[in-house]
Amino acid sequence: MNTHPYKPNIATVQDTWYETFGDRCIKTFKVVFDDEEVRDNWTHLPGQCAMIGILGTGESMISISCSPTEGKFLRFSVMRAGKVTKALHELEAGDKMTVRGPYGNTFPVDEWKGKNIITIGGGIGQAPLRPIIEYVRAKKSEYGDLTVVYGARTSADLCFKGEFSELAKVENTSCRLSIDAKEEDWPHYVGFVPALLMEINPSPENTIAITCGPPIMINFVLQNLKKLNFPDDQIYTTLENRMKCGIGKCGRCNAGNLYVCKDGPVFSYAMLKNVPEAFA
Amino acid sequence: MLDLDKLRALAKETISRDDIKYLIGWRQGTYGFRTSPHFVGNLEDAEQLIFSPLCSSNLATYLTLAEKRPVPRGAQPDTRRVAIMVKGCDSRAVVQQLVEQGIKRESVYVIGCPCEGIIDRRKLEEKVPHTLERVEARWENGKIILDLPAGRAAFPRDEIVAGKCLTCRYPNPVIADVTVGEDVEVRGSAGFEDINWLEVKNAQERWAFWRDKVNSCIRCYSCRNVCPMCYCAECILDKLNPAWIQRSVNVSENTAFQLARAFHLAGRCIECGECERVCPVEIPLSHLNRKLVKEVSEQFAFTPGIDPEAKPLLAGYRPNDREAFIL
Amino acid sequence: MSENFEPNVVAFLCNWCSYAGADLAGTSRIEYPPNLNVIRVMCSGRVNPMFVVNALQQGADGVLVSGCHPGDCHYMEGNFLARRRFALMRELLNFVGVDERRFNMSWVSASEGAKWKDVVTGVVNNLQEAGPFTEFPRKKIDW
Amino acid sequence: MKLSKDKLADFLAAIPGKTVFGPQLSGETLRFTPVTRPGNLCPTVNNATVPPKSVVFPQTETMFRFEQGATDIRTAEPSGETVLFGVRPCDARAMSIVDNVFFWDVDDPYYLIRRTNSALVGLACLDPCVNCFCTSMGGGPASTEGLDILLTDLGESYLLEVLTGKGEMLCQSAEKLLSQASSADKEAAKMLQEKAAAQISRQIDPSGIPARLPALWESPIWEKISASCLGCGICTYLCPTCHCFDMQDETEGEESRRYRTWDSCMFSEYTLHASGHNPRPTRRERTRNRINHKFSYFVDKFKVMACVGCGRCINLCPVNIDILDILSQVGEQAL
Repeated sequence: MNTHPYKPNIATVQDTWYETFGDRCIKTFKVVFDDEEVRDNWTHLPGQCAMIGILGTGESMISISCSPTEGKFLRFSVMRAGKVTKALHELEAGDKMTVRGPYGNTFPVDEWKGKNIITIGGGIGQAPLRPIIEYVRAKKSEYGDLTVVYGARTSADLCFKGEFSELAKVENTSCRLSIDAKEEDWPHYVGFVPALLMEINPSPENTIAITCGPPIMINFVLQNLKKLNFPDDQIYTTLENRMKCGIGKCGRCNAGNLYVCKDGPVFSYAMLKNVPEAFA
Repeated sequence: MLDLDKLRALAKETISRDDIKYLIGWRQGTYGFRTSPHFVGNLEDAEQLIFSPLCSSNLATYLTLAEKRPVPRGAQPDTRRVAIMVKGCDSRAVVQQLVEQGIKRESVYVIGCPCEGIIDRRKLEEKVPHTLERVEARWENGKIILDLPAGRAAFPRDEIVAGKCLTCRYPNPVIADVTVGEDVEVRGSAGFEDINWLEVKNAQERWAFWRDKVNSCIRCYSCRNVCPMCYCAECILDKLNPAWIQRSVNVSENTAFQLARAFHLAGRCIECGECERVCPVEIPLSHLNRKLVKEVSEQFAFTPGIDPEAKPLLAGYRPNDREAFIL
Repeated sequence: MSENFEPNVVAFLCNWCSYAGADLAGTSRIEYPPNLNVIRVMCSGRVNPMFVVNALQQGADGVLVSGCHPGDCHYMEGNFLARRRFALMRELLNFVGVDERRFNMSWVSASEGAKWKDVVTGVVNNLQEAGPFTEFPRKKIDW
Repeated sequence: MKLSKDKLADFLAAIPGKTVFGPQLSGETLRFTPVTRPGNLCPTVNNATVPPKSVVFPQTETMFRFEQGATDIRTAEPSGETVLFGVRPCDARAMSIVDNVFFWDVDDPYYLIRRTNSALVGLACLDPCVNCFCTSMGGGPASTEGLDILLTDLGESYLLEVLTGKGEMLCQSAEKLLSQASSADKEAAKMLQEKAAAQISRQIDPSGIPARLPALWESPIWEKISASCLGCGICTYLCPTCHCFDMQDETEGEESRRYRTWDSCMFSEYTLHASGHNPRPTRRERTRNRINHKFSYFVDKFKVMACVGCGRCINLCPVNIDILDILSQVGEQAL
């Protein structure tokens, strides 16, 4: 068993597919650890991240976009942006990548039992939200209503497109999708996510709101959640920053006195509102 | 001798103008022989302005270093000029930036300061160690006068000025909208005595010399950052893909780094010597630049940073350029 | 250096002249030393001086940059620009103590198969004398 | 105990199986490098330009090796024991401060091995530099924190104070070279140490700084302080308490490695996201982060300030950005 904090585990890509296309396309990887012992001992919860990479190229911190309830594999949805993610996008089924982790804290899923959950995502920001959606869905009886609000610039930019119609069929679950500008044959909302949130007008009563997306969207969603009278400790978000070590040593991921890799990535707004660099 | 009151009056007049954003000059540092770049935004700031043999920084760096924050929607960009105090060598940096269109002539207001030589802090601290009290200095009759805590002391200029000043051919600013003080005599030698001794050694000896120096480089990049001519938006040293130079610190990468840095200044280096002054591990970086200055001058009869109308050396050619080295 | 030292030479050849010249040498069955690793570039003006430094770092014992004769550049002035650049780079390398035999530049046209042979033979012979490049290759760094 | 200076070489030679690092000229400046000839040691002049952190936390350190295309990862555990000779008390204290980072939550395996396998022989600082302010930061020219042995230069000999078990082990192997120190020797050393402490003229009371910094987050002082900053890495690379690093992969032929190398929060790439977004876009944010990290965040996390007052950043900053000046501005600013 590998206990070395910097030594990655080798994993094999089982399946890949594109979520979106274009210059900054998003590709999803389904991976399985090569070492059976690692596979069996791996435990993660929604919200956590892992350092994934390619030997000889480097590593990137990517949120795990599947729930442990889905099976003994991991899923990562990666946007093609920098050196490592560009190299990752070259990988196909059967190729090797490295994974170490899981890193960071988790959504407090036990605390939330019995509560309604509303997730508000934008663009690639849906990736860290997907595991909590799947987790709640798998344990539906333990949680209240689940509302998924998700938007992107165009319908082509939506991730996990195929999953929402199935999801909407689950009892006490609703899915609201949005795109920024009108498109033909688009049956859902047209406009920005914060506005859609106001239209849905969720009650803060016994409800947890989780948001993730581009900084500008997060800012407006937070403002709107405050308008909807959500208390600070019922609002959650996940942060991201550049990371290298993942274990609170290399120093770069701090927002104020918090290390995003150790103290985060999941934070309640109650915790973040006094952290100066949180939304920088 | 420079009249500080006149300088400060000029500064006040300058920053009061509507077309000036701020003025970059020097002020006394926090201790000893230090001075610091000084950004004069109001009349009060102008009172701290100085110009003395201790004003080592080449302020032209700040013309390209200032980050451009996004202009808020609806707001007009601030197109006012930046006023900048320049010594002879610094003025050449301004000219070279103009040549390369790194800055526009209408965006700077140049205050020329003829200079008789800048103190090399390391040389002075060897003679006068442990000086905490702030010291003022001035040029007087070919000497440099220092008001030391122990009393006034006069040093022969050539003993304590930086190496670059001993070979300086342009002590008077080559570009200026206004000049402070009188023009001074050119005293620097036109030769390359500072590097000739190294050139005459054989290749093994030269490498032994450089290996030792380059080995101690800690890659803090202060030589690059302080250089008024290093203003690329993205430097090849920072590029990771492709990684021209690995981030690992060893003789191989350090040598590649120093060769890249020096070569990127070929035909551009204006010999302000800032790279060498700031190097925390005292690598004689000027030697590399001076070697290229020498070659540029001998092979192409070119001196950068003199003529704002000139063309960048390596962006042009003459059909009859020397090519004896080509097989 | 020993007689049998076979230097590793990285050659940047311009597509229009020198590469064709080397090709002609080959098709004309002119024999020349096989020590070259040829990298075809569109123009000698495309060769960044950092290519030379990088080649030395990565294990080359010498570098050859070859382009069209002055005036014959496919892009009018690429080789003129390269000439200035490498005139300086050569001096800089030499100044830090890299043997001047390690950096070579030549003009070889598409019809000069024989000249190509002479250039390569000269470069390789010189490098055999100079020996392996030991100053700053990455290989020497103890990881 | 006492060690005669002419027996120093024998003392160092008597340390069995350990590599001795000491301040020696490397190029033009002092840094801690393996001592091959004790005559090359320069322990009495100013402090080394590069702090001894470079021995336990090398600027470039291989983490593991692998072959291109293979999946076999061979970690590169550091081996061998070291003795750091001539460490200044400020730098020794800095190491115990950095320990906090590398040993919180998960131990950093590389640092752990190097740190456990090294003994620190300190040398009291009898002629402090102009910019030393160790006494303000909780240390002093003869502070023993983090040291295993403290030497005090008595002219012809060193007074040797053994501070830890590790220090005792070192002395055992050289027992014959040591003599008993008289009470006069101890008295003399104490006098010299006190004189040195009194010689430190730069002072500040930093106790209020951590509480003031959050309130000054949006203060215009950061704009002013950072205006002249060049964004180079001198202040952080040469700081004995700065510990940030970058991890990169490198390939030479078939062989590859992942290594770590010092990084600096003053570089713009440090926080640059792959998307192009930078949470600290200008030198203002980066300077503010550096000061906040040392005097606020670090205190929040580890209850100690990440500054020992060695004065290197003041001495070597190209544009005279003076950390004491910043702290006094922070202290004086109206909240």
